[in-house]
Formats: sequence, structure tokens, C-alpha cells
Amino acid sequence: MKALESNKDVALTKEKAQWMYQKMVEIRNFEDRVHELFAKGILPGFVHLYAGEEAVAVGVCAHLNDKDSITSTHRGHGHCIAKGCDLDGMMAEIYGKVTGLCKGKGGSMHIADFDKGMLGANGIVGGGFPLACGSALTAKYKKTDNVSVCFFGDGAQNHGTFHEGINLAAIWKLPVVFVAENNGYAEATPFSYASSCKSIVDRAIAYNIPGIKVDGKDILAVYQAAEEAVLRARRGEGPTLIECVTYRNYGHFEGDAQTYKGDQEKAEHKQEKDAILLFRKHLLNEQLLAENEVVAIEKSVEAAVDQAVKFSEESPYPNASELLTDVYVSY
Amino acid sequence: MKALESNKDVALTKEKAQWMYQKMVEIRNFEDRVHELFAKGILPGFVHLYAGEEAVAVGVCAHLNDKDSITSTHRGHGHCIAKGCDLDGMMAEIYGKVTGLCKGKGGSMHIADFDKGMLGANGIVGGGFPLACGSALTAKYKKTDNVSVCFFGDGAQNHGTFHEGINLAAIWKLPVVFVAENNGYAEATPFSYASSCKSIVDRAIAYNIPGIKVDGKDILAVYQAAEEAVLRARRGEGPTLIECVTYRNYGHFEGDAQTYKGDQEKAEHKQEKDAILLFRKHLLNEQLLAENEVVAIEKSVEAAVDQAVKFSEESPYPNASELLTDVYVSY
Amino acid sequence: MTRKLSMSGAINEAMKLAMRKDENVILMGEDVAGGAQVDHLQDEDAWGGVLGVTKGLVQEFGRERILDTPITEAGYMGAAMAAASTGLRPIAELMFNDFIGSCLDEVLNQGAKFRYMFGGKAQVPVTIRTMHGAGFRAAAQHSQSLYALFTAIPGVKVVVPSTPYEAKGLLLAAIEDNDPVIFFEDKTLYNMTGDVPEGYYTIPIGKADIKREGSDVTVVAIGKQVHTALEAAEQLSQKGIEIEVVDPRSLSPLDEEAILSSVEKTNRLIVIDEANPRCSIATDIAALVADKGFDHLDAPIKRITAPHTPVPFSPALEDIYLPKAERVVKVVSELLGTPLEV
Amino acid sequence: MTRKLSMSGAINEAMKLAMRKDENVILMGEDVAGGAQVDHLQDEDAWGGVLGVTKGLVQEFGRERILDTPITEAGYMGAAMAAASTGLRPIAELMFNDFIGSCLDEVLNQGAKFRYMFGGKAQVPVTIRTMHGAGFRAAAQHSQSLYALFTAIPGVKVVVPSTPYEAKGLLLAAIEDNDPVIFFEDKTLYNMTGDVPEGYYTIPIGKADIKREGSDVTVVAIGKQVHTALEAAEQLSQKGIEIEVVDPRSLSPLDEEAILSSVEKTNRLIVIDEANPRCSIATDIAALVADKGFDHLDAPIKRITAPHTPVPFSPALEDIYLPKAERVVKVVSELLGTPLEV
Ligand SMILES: Cc1ncc(C[n+]2csc(CCOP(=O)(O)OP(=O)(O)O)c2C)c(N)n1
Ligand SMILES: Cc1ncc(C[n+]2csc(CCOP(=O)(O)OP(=O)(O)O)c2C)c(N)n1
Ligand SMILES: [Mg+2]
Ligand SMILES: [Mg+2]
Repeated sequence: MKALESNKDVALTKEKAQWMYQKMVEIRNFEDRVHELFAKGILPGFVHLYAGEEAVAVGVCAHLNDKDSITSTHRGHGHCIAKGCDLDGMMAEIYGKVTGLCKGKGGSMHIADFDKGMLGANGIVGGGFPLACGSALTAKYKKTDNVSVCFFGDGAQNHGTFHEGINLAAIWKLPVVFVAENNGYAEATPFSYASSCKSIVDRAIAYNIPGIKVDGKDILAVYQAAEEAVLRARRGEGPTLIECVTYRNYGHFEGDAQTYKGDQEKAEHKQEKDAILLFRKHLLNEQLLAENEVVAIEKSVEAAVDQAVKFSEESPYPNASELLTDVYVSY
Repeated sequence: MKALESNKDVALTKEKAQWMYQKMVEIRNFEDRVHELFAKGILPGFVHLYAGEEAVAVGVCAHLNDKDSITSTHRGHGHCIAKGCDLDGMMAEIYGKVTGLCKGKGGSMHIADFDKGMLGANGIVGGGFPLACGSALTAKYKKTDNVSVCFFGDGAQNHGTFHEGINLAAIWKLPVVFVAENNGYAEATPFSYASSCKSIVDRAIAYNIPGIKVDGKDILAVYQAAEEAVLRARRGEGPTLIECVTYRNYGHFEGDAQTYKGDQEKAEHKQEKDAILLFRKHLLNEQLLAENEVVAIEKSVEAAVDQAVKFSEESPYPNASELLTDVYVSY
Repeated sequence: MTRKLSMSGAINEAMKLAMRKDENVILMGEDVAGGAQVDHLQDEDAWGGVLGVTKGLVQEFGRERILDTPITEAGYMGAAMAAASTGLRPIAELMFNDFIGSCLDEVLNQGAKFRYMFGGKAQVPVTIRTMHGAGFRAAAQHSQSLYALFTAIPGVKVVVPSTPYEAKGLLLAAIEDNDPVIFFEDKTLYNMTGDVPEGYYTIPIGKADIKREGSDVTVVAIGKQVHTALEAAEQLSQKGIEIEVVDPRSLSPLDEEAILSSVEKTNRLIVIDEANPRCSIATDIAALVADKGFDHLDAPIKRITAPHTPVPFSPALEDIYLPKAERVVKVVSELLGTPLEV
Repeated sequence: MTRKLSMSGAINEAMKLAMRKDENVILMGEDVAGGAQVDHLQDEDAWGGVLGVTKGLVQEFGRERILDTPITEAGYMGAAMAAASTGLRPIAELMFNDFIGSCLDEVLNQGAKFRYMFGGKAQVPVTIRTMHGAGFRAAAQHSQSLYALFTAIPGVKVVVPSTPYEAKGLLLAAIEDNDPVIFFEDKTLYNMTGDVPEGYYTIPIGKADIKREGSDVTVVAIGKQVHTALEAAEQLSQKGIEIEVVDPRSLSPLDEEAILSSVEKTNRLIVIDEANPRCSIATDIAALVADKGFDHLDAPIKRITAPHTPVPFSPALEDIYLPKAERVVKVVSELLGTPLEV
């Protein structure tokens, strides 16, 4: 593991620091709000929240532009936000409204925004590995210097597509960064039970590619590891595997009683190990942002999420005719 | 890699040595004959020959009994013979005759003999990994000390089922021995192109299991590695990955012009690297068998293969009624 | 003794009874217990299945028989096939039938073909339990009804129960069966309750059930759609139209006899199937009757199905995606030449 | 200019033309070139596909566009889907359609659903070429005809050509299409020759072709079975019976119009399909006509298919597994009430 605590010599511009903090807070706020709305019975469907893992999506996406692409998971809201998706459109999608990013046809597990390089949340565990290779292949073939990032969970890395995707990326030297979000559990099953390796990065050697393990609660560590990997990919040197050790604050999906978690771990991840609190402290200590600037971000995000909810509530459902659009219907 | 030349301190009983030599010669002879019959247009279908790789199947199966099971590949004749399948029944199966081991319904790619623990050749590359876990699960659950061996090629180890199967065997400590037959090619595609690892055993670390690489032309090296792995499995300590570096003397399937092979490699594998010639020399040098005993084996095998062909030629095809047996037909 | 039980309770009970009866029956799947190797959950489950259907099994049977698997559908499904062919009688849970994309080979080319391809040498007594169906706001990848895909595969049997009573008896029959059986559970029916006898009983696979007798139109309905048909039957009955609701219960084998003799009586056929319409069980049953029942038909064979689109997420769209009683009423009326007053 | 070309030659030519026309077209698959990174084969192929269909492409287009893949169907098929949705137009070869078991998810839940599930945001212009069909002595895992499985999936199109001319024009149309298209090639037809125009042309997907006109019975036949039907037509014609042979050419979309208007003329329908019979394209077409063409039908709809078993290896069994012209002649005769003299 490269670093389990902040690498203090990561130099962030103020602008970048601001962006990163804002995105983290957006994710947290958005997810907390979705949690409430779901509890109230307002939101339909399966919802998997990203709260607690913000440092991963944001630390990685800090290195990407709109032409770079990411593949995501069932737990995709954080990736969407970090990649620049519009909060209104996201929330409306989760509501199933026609103003959603996918016209309400996708829902929480299928938010996509190709203009932002967000290739889609994915309800199929392991679905992203081959897809990330595909967008990377496009980049390589067209000789752009764009990269693809594949976010995936500790559970997903036991799926066959992990193996096939990474091997393919490795032999074709595709510009992919494979980012494991090791939150310790796949549903109610611990990583340590389901996976024969001690660390996900142990598997990098099977593909002869670099593996970096970092504290996924430490956004600077994630940022630094991702920088290395993204640059390597842009240089045409092939894929990297990054393991981010993290934790999800909520259950697997909304409704999960989480009996498999220990009380202590739950508590500490909400306090001393909380990625946002840690980053906030860092920003203030290093005087990258002043207290009032931080608070301003927090306030503006709250307003933005309020607005997203309002937007969604006021938006209409799709028309019945939408049932038959966006697909070739053969009868 | 453990040993690229014979480990001279492998102690074989005379009986074992005899059995091993006989099985190797049976495989070679059988395959050479199938090659001829196919060339003459007598045999139908896709046929993949095992000649050249005898030391692997025989060196491994030397440690197995009829209650131990193996899963095989499209290149399955050698595994069948090493596991004790009847030559008559095998040849008749390849002919599509009703006296075949599967009544002619399976053919070369689907020879199975459950009484001998041969769970079936398999036309699907990578199909065997999960299956080997299944028979091992039966053994573990029933608390027998039986093991399962999964034979697979260098091409198969890039398939997702490799990853899923080995991880499952590792976490459940299933009694499986995974035996890679690295013959350098998957069809016309070199191992070094398709696989991001330098050696297949490099992948053992991803599953936290022992990996042993041996010269697959050296039956004693294979024998020794397999012994260790089989005993480990019987003791309930879980799976092992063995990589046997080998070579197929014929093409991928009958009809392959093999333009991708080098002339030199082709030549040397038929001579100085030939597993049977090497073992023969060893047997004579170490006086495990006398020249006349070796020759007697060779003669008897030739007769047995002649007999298998005769048996097959004289056997009838299945009756039309067989079309609808051995399956639930729902109309 | 019969008491009220939910569909999921009935399925749970069937597994318990099967496991008590035969120690070769094991259960494997993702989080079928949950919390594997979590210290405080050694003899307990964290989940007992994603929707709790296998709850409590690990308490009784322990973690040697209730096996949590990694997210490796191909891995454990293939293992189930070979475990079955070497002496166990596994129940393998494929959490959502949509995930068959990750393990089709293990069914299509392995388990389903062993017996035939090996000339009768192998048998594969495996039961795959899987969730299907729309209406749960679970979107395109968690709402499909893919039973036609399996019905098309020779060598496997396909069961789609519509009531708790039948779920229990058919699941026990599936577990006893020596061929692979795919057992479909509509996730939106889990909470539906019904009378379920205590104790062990089986319902033969391959026998349809007439859920309501009638003489005007035969309505064959699959799974949850049996209830749509019954709802329509009530409404129609008030107008003096009596439809016969046939529940095939298993799609492979299909009780052709039952369908054909109902059509012989009613001379009209409608099939209700919430799956996509092409190459479906609805077309299968229609084709059967268009051949062997042709002489008894007085009207075109109608199919009421989902449209040929993925399942949309938005409640507004998903609600119109599924067949509805009103639509059945309308089609029946049209078929009988008694169009509805609007 | 038109000249004789084999089916595989026509398919090969179509790929060449597509790749010359659009540099976003690439080809990927196992050994589509072969010999990757073998020193003496840098600009040459070792195989050009397992049966030589892609032979010579690497010479013209190089190894950046003709991509040999590892044996990782899920890996490269998923890559093809995302490459397609990000600007390329890949042709992905699934060597045998039977191998869909290793990559169904990439089609079923990914490529096929992107456009709808993402509200129209994505398009997936991918063409999957794949071999199917029995008769090659390739046994149960290499002989299936799985087009029904794909036809059942909303979002993908399915093409099954029966002649070299159509193979070329339909493949070019498939590559131009912005939805995923699965293109089925019967391996036993590769050597069949026929007239094929030079140059670039497309045949629209969704238009059936009347392969022979007739007024007595409509025979819809799929792929190679078109030739079985034509053979039967010759024999029947000598007895004065004229069957109309309809080749749908694409199964999704299906040219319902063409089938229905043929039945309107002949009043009788037979479907010949070598796939297994349940939930098949044969049932699909039968169901279509039993609904929308019912009023024109004078006789039961017959299906001539494989039995509901895996494909047996033995030549003795495989030969009776497949539909035969004699069987078609027999069924036609029975349908017309003119049983054959034996
Ligand atoms: C192929 C497939 N199998 C199973 C599931 C059900 N499922 C959804 S999320 C999940 C757990 C994923 O765990 P992990 O990859 O660690 O991601 P996390 O939820 O922890 O973010 C499972 C089993 C699925 N969606 N797809
Ligand atoms: C899933 C699947 N993909 C592709 C094939 C086609 N195929 C048959 S054998 C083979 C090569 C296998 O190579 P390897 O595993 O090295 O075994 P070898 O032939 O060298 O013994 C391929 C690609 C197949 N049978 N199954
Ligand atoms: Mg996780
Ligand atoms: Mg090989």
C-alpha cells in the first residue's frame, strides 16, 4: 500500500482544491438527501448510495476532462457527480421524471451522460471492465490522448470480466485506469471471505501492470495515485490498477439493516475516518481555503441539492409515447 | 519454474513406470491413428490432437484413482486415456458409433466416462474451471478425500472462468489441482500475445495459492509437482496451480497448416524434446524397464489401437430412435 | 394442516423440507445467508437472500450447506452443474434472472447438454432459483422475464409458479427432478399470501392448472399474469362473459393437452405473458394451438405481452409496460365481437 | 459487374468494402487474423478466421484494424459495445454462436439496452458476425442455431442470410446500421457460390425476399432452410403443387407484411427452421399469422424444425436431426389433403 495517510507534498491549486471539496460535498449532500427521500417513500426502485466513498470518485476524476470517459457501477451517483453530471438531471432521473438525464428511462442504476464522458451506471456487477476497454480502444485507435477509468467494487473483482478486461487492456496497452473501491463488503458479504487475495492490488501482478493501494479516505493519496496512472495511460503505456480502501456509510441499498457491520467501524467512518472531514481539515490547516470559503461551498451545495429536488418534484413524468422511443421496435 | 529438467530423485515403482510409459504410448499412437483416419476422410468433425503433450496428462493422472475426477478440454483424448477410458469406446465415439463411450452422441469433443472420473471433454474453452470446483465441492461436502483436476490451455487461462473458478476453489479450499497445458498457442495465437503474464503461474499469487511451473515434456517433473498438489488437495489445504510448458505436435485441429509455428520448434519438439523419447531413455538408463519390456508395451499398444479401429469400423451407428433418448423431450 | 403463507415463505419452507429430507441438497448463491465469516454472525444470516427468501436456512443447516458465493455466477453455476452430476442435488440461486448473461454457458452448453451429449452417462439434478418480473421499479437490467430463453434450451425444465401453494409443491418437485430445472420467482409476488399445506408435497412438473373455468375464451397466463387474468375474469363475468384461465405452471414441459382441450371447449385463445413478445412463450403457445388446435379455433389467437422494448424505469412508463386487466377485458370483448361501451 | 462468389467470399468482400469506406470500421475476434506478433507473420494472417472467412483482411488493413483477441468473449464483446458507443463501428466476430454463453451479458444487458436505458443518449453501431448451424459434425456445443435468443432481445437486430448476394448486401447494411446487429452465417453454406455484384451495395434489413412464387402454400424458411424449401418446391412442382418460398432474411425486424400477404394468397403456412422448436422463430412466425393472418388461413400452421434435443454428433443422427426436403414435401402434401403415395 502506497500511503495510508495524506501525502503532504501533493500540490493542489486553489481552484482544484475548491472543485474537489465542492464535488465531495455535492456527493455527500446528494446522497443524504436521496436517503431521506427514499425513507419517506418518495423515491422508487433500488438505490445504492455512495456516501463515504467521495474521495475516490473525486480524487480520480480530478484528472479527467469531458472527453475522458468513465464506467461506473450500481453505486454510481458519486461517479456521475465527480464526472460533472448535472444534479438536476440526476435527481430527476432518480425520480423517473422526463427531465432526467435519461428521460427517466434509466433510473438510479443507469444514469449516463455521454457528453460528460459518463458512460453509464451499471446494474450488472463487473459490467464495466470490458466497457472501459472499449472506450479506451476508441481513444487509442483515434490517437486522442483520452483515458478511460473503470470504477468497480471489491465484489466485482471476483467476476470473470475483471480478469478478461484487465488482461485485454494490458496486452493492447489500452489507456485504462482500473479503480477498485474496496469498501469491505459486497452486499452483506465481506471482501475477506469472497476474495482469495489479501489485497486487490495483489492481482495486478497477474497482468504485469502496476498496482497501487491507497487509503481511499485520503483524497490526496487517491489524487496522487490517479495522477500517476492517468498520465501513464495518456502516454500510451497501458493500464494501472489502483485499490482504494474505503467504506460506505449507508447500507448496500436503501433498506439494508447492515447487521454484518461492526458498531465501531460504523462509528469511526462517520467521524475520524470521514473523507470529507479529513479533507476539510487539510484545506484549512494548509490554508488552501479559508473557513468562510469552505462554508460558502457547503451552503451553495445545499441550495443546489434543494434545487435539484424542487426541479425533480416539479418535472413531469415521461409521456406514454416514450415507452416506444429510443429503440427499434419490430412490431 | 520448479524444474526444467528431470528431477532424478523421483522414485517410481516399476509398475507405475510401466503404466506411465504405456499410457503415453497409447496416447501418441491413438492420436497418430486419428490423424491418419481424419486425413483419409474417414473421421467426421473437429478433431484436436493431444500428441506431444502426453507427459502432462499421464504425469498428473498417475496420482489419481477412479473416484478422483478430471475436467478436460476440446483436446481431450489424452486426458481420457490417462484417466483410464477404454480405447475401443473412445475410438468408436470419435467415429460416431453407438458403441462409443457416449453412444456416438458426443464425439471427439465430448467424450465422458463418469465411472472413470472423466467428467467430459469440453468444446467450450474455459468450461472446465467451474466444473472442477463442482466435483471438488461434492468431495469436500461428502468428506471423501477425492480430488478434482482441471486441465486447461494457455488460451483458456484468459477466460473469465479461470478467475472465477480458481478464486472459488481458493476461498472454499476445494480439493482442485489446476493444470495449465501451456503449449504456446491458442489456435493460431501465441500465448505471449494473448496473455499479459509472462508465466501462467504468475497468476497463482492473485489467488494466494501455490503455483508450480514445470517442464511439461519431463514427465517426472510433472509427476512430482502433481504429487505435491494432489496430496495438498487431499489434505484439505485447497487448490494448486501447476503450469506445464509443452507443445502440440499437430495443428490446432486437423486441417491446420500451422504457418504460425517456427520450423525449428516443430523439429526439436519431435526429436530431442519429445516427452516419450525422453521418458523412454530415462526408463532404460535407470533400468526401470528393460528394452524388451519397453518394446512389448509399444507393440501391445499398437495392437490395441488397431483393435480400437477395427472395433469402431465394425460397430453400427446409433439407431434413429437414439435421437430422442437421454433428454427430456417436451413435445 | 393448511395455513396462510406468503410466496416467499412457501419457497423458504420448501427448501427447508427438501434439505431435511435429503442431505445431498445444498443451497448456493450470493448472500443466500450473508455475513459469511463475520464473527457475530456465525450461525446466523445477515440477509438470507437479497429479499429475504432464504432467511433462517443457515440457522438450521449451517454454513456447510448454505453457501454464500462470490459474485461469480459462472463459477458457482458451473460448480452446481458438476456437483449435481457427481452426487449432490444443489439449489443454485441466480439472484435476478437478468444475470444469466454472466453464466449462460454453464446452463446452455454444460448442465443442459451433459445428459444427452454424454449418451445418458450423466444426470444433472440441479435447481436454479431465480427472480424475474417487472413492476418493482428495478429498471432494465433487473426486471426481465427470461423464461423463454430457457424454454428454448433442450434439456432443462422451466417452472413459473403463480401461487404460494404451487411454489412450494413445484419447488419440491424441481429439487427431486433429475434434470436441471429453472424455477422462476416473480419478485412482486413474494408478499402475496395464500393457503399452503404444511409438510412435504410435490406438484408434478408438466401439469397445467385451470385457475378458473369458463367457456367463452381460453386465457393462458404465465406467472403473475395469472392474477391479471383472474382480475379480468371477474370483470368479464359481470358482463356475462366467462373466460377459462389456464396456468401452465411449467413451460417446459408444457401441458399441451390442457391448453388444447380448453381451446377445444372455448374455441378462442389469448395468451398473457409479460415478457417481450418475440420468440416468447406467448408465441410458443400460440403456435401450438395454431397447429394442433387449429380446427377448433373460431378467432385469431391474441397475445397480450410487454412491448418489444427494455423495461423502463419511470413508474409512469413501467405501469403501462405490463399487461393489465383492462387490456385483457378489451381484447376478450373484441374477440367475442362484443366491443366495450366506452 | 456480377461474378460467382462463395458465401464466405461475399462476406469477406463486404468487410473489405466497409473498411475501405469508413475508417471507423474495425474487426475484432479470435484469430480473425491469427499469428499476432509472430515474427514472420507481421503483415500476414495465419488463419484469417477459423474457417478462413476473414482471410486477407490484415494484409490490407493492418493489425490496428484487424484485432486478434484473447479467448475472452465477454471482454472483447463488451469492448466492442463501448467502442461503438464512443465513435467506432466495430465488427465483432463471435466464432460460433454457441459461445454466446460466455458473453450474453454484453449483448443482453449492455449493448442492446444502452440506447433505450440511457434515454436515447447512446447509439451502439456494432455488428456481431457469428457462425451457426448443424450438419458440420461439430456436435452439441458447436452446431446450434441461436437466432431466436437474439430476436427475443429488444434493441438488437438479427440477420440470417441464405445466399452470397444477400450476405454481402445485408452485412453492409448491418455495418451501416446504428443499432447492434447480429449477423448469422451458416458454416455449411460458406462454400455455396452464387452471383454477387462487385462494388458496394446494401440490402435493407427488414425486407423479406420471395425466393420462389407459388400459390398453394406459403413456406417461410430461415437461412440454409431456404434451400431445403427450394428443393422441396422443385419436387412438388413436378406434382403440380406450387409453394411460395419466403426468406425473411432478417428476423428482427421481421417483414410481417411480406409473410402476411403471401399467406393471404396461399391460405396456408409452413415454417422451416432448423433451430430447436420451443420459443423459436418458427413459433414467432406461426403466432404472427395465427393472429394477423387468421382470417386467411385454411389449414393448421405447420412447423418443420429440429427436435427438442441437443445436436447429436453421430452423422447417422445429425442427418435426421435437420429438416429435409422430403419432410417438407410430406407436410405440404398432407396440408393440401393430397397425401403422398408411398
Ligand atoms: C452480475 C451481477 N451479479 C450480482 C449482482 C447483485 N449485486 C448488486 S451489487 C452487488 C454487490 C457488489 O459489491 P461491490 O462490487 O463490492 O460493490 P459495492 O456495492 O460494495 O459498491 C451484488 C452482488 C449484480 N447486480 N450483477
Ligand atoms: C468459449 C470459447 N471460445 C472460443 C473457442 C474456440 N476455440 C477452441 S480451442 C481454442 C484455443 C484454445 O487454446 P488453449 O486453451 O491454449 O488450448 P490448446 O488448443 O492449445 O490445447 C479456441 C479459441 C471455444 N471453443 N470456446
Ligand atoms: Mg464493496
Ligand atoms: Mg494452447
